[in-house]
Amino acid sequence: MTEKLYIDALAEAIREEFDRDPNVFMMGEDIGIYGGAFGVTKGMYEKYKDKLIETPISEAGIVGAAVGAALVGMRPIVEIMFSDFLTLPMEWIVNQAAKLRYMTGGQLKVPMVIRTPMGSGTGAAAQHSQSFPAIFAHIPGLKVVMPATPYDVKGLLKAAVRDDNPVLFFEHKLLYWTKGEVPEEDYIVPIGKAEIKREGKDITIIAGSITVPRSLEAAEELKTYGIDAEVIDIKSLSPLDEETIVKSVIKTGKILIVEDDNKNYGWGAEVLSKLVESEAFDYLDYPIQRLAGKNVPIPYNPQLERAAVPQTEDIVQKVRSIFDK
Amino acid sequence: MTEKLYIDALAEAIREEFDRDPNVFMMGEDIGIYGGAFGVTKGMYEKYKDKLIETPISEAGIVGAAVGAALVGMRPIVEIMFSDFLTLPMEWIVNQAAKLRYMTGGQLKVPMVIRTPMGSGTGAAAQHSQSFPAIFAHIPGLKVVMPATPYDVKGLLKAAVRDDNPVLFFEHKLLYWTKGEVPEEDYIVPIGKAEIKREGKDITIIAGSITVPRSLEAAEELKTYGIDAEVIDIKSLSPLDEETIVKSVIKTGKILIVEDDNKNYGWGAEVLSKLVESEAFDYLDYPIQRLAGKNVPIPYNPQLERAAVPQTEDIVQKVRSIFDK
Amino acid sequence: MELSKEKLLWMYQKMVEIRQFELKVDELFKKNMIWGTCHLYVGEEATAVGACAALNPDDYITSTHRGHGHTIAKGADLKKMMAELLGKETGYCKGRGGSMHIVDVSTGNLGANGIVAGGIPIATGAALASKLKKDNKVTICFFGDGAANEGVFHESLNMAGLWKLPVVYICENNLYGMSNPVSKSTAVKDIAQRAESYNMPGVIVDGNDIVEVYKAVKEAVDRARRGEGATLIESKTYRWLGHSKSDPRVYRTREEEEEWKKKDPIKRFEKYLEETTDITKDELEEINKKVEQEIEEAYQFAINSPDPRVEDLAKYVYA
Amino acid sequence: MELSKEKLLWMYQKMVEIRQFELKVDELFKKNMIWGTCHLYVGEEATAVGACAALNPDDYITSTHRGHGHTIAKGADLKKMMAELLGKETGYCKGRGGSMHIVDVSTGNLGANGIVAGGIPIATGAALASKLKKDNKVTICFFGDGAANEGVFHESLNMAGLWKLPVVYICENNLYGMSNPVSKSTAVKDIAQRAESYNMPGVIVDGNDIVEVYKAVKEAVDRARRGEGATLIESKTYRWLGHSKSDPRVYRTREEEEEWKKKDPIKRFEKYLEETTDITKDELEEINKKVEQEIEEAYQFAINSPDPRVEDLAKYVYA
Ligand SMILES: Cc1ncc(C[n+]2csc(CCOP(=O)(O)OP(=O)(O)O)c2C)c(N)n1
Ligand SMILES: Cc1ncc(C[n+]2csc(CCOP(=O)(O)OP(=O)(O)O)c2C)c(N)n1
Ligand SMILES: [Mg+2]
Ligand SMILES: [Mg+2]
Repeated sequence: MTEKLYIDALAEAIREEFDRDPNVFMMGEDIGIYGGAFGVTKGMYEKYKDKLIETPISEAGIVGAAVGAALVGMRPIVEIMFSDFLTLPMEWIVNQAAKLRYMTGGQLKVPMVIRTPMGSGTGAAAQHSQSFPAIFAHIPGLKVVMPATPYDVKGLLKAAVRDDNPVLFFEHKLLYWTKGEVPEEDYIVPIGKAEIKREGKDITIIAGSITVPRSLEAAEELKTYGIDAEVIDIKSLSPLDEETIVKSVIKTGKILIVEDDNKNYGWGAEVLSKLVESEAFDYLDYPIQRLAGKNVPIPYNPQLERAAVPQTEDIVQKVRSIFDK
Repeated sequence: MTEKLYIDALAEAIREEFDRDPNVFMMGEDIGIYGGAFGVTKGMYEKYKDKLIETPISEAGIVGAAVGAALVGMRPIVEIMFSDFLTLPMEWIVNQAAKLRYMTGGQLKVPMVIRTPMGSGTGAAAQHSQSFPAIFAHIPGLKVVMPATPYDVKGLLKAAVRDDNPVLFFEHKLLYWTKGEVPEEDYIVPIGKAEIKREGKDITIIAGSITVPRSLEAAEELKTYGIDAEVIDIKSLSPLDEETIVKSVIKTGKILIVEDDNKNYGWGAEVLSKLVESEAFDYLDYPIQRLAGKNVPIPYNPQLERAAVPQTEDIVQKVRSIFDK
Repeated sequence: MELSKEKLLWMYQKMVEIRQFELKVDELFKKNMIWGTCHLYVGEEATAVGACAALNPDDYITSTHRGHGHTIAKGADLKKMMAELLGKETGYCKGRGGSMHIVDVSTGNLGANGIVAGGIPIATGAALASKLKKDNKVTICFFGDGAANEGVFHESLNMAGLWKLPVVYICENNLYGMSNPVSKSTAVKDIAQRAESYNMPGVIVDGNDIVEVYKAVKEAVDRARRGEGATLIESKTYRWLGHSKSDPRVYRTREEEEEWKKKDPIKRFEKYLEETTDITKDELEEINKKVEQEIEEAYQFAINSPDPRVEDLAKYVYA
Repeated sequence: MELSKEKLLWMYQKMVEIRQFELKVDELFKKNMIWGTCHLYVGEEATAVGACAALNPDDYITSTHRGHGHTIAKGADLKKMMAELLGKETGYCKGRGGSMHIVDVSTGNLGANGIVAGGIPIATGAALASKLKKDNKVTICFFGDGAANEGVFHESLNMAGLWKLPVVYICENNLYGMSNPVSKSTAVKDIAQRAESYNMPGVIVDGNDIVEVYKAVKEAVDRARRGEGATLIESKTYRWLGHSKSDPRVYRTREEEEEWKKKDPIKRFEKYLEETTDITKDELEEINKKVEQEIEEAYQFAINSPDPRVEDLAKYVYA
């Protein structure tokens, strides 16, 4: 294992999948010599010229073309520069990629990955800061993941490329420059599995993407208040790993769900609902809590922007309030 | 009051708003002499030629243009032929209409209505049968309604046209030919208000759109099992009327949420979560239940199609199971 | 570009298959035996068949909501098509898709599409794959005049023009998109003119003349296969029936319809065969009979097939 | 189309305002005093100013992610712009929007847009409104070469061509969309050529020649106001700086940049004024000084303005 940046682990996964399977290629804007808006493909152009299809600014056409390529045996990875722009190829994700298998009685399959940076915290304002995983998780036929660590981003990207279904792959921008251990050998992280990132006995914090490191930080701080928090990284919204979260809740009896996205009709609502409907419900000794973003577009001003989504200190405070500490 | 069809009440509302305000007009495909795919504007063309802008098949351009027209003082009503096609103008709904007010610090407003038929039950298969209200309810800046009766469709359409915000207006196809009382005089039904459509004391059924008549039917049948169900029509997902549902739940102690849409990450999850987070939680004497569509694209075959979303008998059965009857 | 007798007879048979299949479907619809809706191809047969005649069996096509014609022309099994329309487990899509979603991968048919212009980027992507894989395949993309105003038309043709993809875009201009005449939907008179915006040839053909369609498409397919890029072909034609079931056709006159029925592509091809080949009336008559029987067999197969099991509702959501 | 001295001086001043404003913003960025990102207009000033000079004050424009130039040309207050960039409550958007969302309704500016091509249908809709209201206004829609490959470009121009809307589409072709040269993004050489697909005139202008820009836009605006419909104008120009902050510009050469800097639209206009009018060097010098001071005042205003209050986070979500 070596320490690597999230962005480097991701780039490695792409290169290794390029090398492994001649049908894997990538499409996107400015992914060639420029290396992509966030630099994920930086330095790849020389070696992988043929694998990097640099496109016009035509998100619908790009994703639609990726669907077509996938139908005839390719395994495209599409980079959408900001996840906010997923509005443009929505049709080709929701009505085509997600449904072609079902509508054709299993005749077709659409193995493709749409990777895209999401989230606020960079001052990019309302049209460049959203987190849309919840929307896509609602659509049958899609898989939705949002890896939080270098290990997971590499393993999940590989799993996504090898999956025979369309996978939406959300990378929080603030994670790109975070570090973590990454093995040298080929591995995958299975789609549909959550993971206990920190064991604890007093409360289960269910987090995803950027709220994972924030929750881990919060958990450290909560120790000083005598609270031993378990932190679960949900990793995959669809399919959702109910088993892991139900087990944890049975152990701790308390839950806080922490979302980076705005609260109303967000993914936390489904996780909460699944828990209420599960056997874990009987083990709860406190009402399930959600901590999520405010129901506002992301503002530009940095103080407002910060206040729009849960920060580490908000998690600490929320958990303390549950324990009256 | 006269008995009217849902579709006629809706058409009346459109005509009356055309007459009331010179800035109100409509855009959409085949809305002229053809009268729209479902016949909502049938017979309007002669009198309202100038108000009915018949467009090319360009959903993104249409909605984007409606946003532009709204910014300079018009009040467009856009008809999107099937709500499934909302994927195409998604950008102009989610990143433009919903956010322009906020992003400009209140300088702009976007008074527009997007009306669209949703839902399964007509054999139109997966790309013409979806119900997307949950997705739009997640987006701050949008309002989302789904009237279930002739009275409500007329009153809510008027409220939507007069609202200064973008309103997504979902009409279930199977409701168009249902009947109900509609007053002669001008009235509005406020956006953001739920309504108890049937009083009861044993359980609260929270329904929306097509599941309202189905729940009412189910409630009648449940009488024969000695169960007195209260039925709430949620009407508006955003803003959500928590007060009305919380009160009802405090009274009955039991809840069943009935959605026509597929379950995972649907609107029922948010309603459930809001209830768990509310004071109603302490009054619950049974875990909250959701009855929703299966997590599948809508199939073509009629038996499969019917099985994909909750029918009246499913509601009856589910409630009976709660009471062990 | 000489057409063999065998090929000519194949073309004739496919046109007749489409015509009779569609008329049968129309009949079943009127008897309420088909669920949902359906867009029939009667009157436009020459375009689908002329175009598919220019392809190899393993070349690709993408189709539209009005897809039965393309599907039959590419070689589909009428039994499985009819079974699909009746929602049966033996249908192409196991009853899950219905008319707007028929796909037949075995004949390179990537499928109908319920979304107007839905197939345009998909075809473009299939062609991109062929270029990347160097598999020497060509894709034909069928779509309507109405579809040419969707944004992806522009985005896709730009990419195809830019990358010289092996794809032939065939715009079936049947004068209307649903109720909307082309003059009210489209700023230019000829959609083929838009080819210039994408640096590809634009060609107009008489869509009711199968030989003309075949020749133009063949040239475009050859060009694509040689690596010289995409072509936009506009095929001027007419749909005889309503847009979908229950269309009272208030947006056009009965006279206009009659005028176009006089230009029946099948009659016209019969005349062509009579005048330029030694194919006899009897041979054609025989084909008509054979097809009639085929259709009846397809219907019997479909009607006697089982429905999918409700327990299997959630099958095929994921691969 | 004679330009009065007053107008010429106004045009000069606006160009200088844009240039100096952008250079100040660049400086503040490098000092980490501006949050987020920013796309600067240096080198393209003649297009925004020449175009807006052809409009009435109550005509509309829509702008882009690279919007400061259009906004200033349409008459915005530099103080409020600078305050917005610093995220202050006194900014145009009360600090909620930042660079990509500056809107100034008081000057008919419907706003910048963070979505490439986002303004194209919006401008089209504003023009549709003008047609419906018969208010005799014209809308100018600015966008880049990259935006001309988005689907809504096609959908919008088709509607504008069809309905003869009072809108002038100005494509600022600065040779690149981010890192992508036009030759690799666009199947045709001249984007103006695409006008033919929409039955409207397509015009190419030297975007660094403000008088040429003005004349072409004026003609198009007059045409639009007469009810004769839309025009597509392609203005060939160049952005001097990186696409956004921290762009190492690996996709183009320093030589190319130097070549274009020689074509500085401001210098060129100075020469024009010198050669064809009696405006003196001193007058221009004075304008430069005045603008310098304006910029400094804008900066002082912005830096001394309060931030929005965090308690007001949820203000302005709904009207
Ligand atoms: C995106 C989208 N918009 C609208 C529709 C509804 N619709 C189905 S077919 C059709 C007309 C299509 O016209 P054209 O492309 O000319 O094909 P034709 O029916 O004439 O063969 C319309 C509007 C749709 N299915 N998809
Ligand atoms: C829909 C969308 N896709 C991609 C981007 C990212 N992006 C911002 S500006 C830009 C390049 C735009 O090029 P052009 O239209 O030529 O304008 P220029 O920057 O050259 O002025 C890109 C790709 C975006 N903001 N919106
Ligand atoms: Mg047509
Ligand atoms: Mg550019």
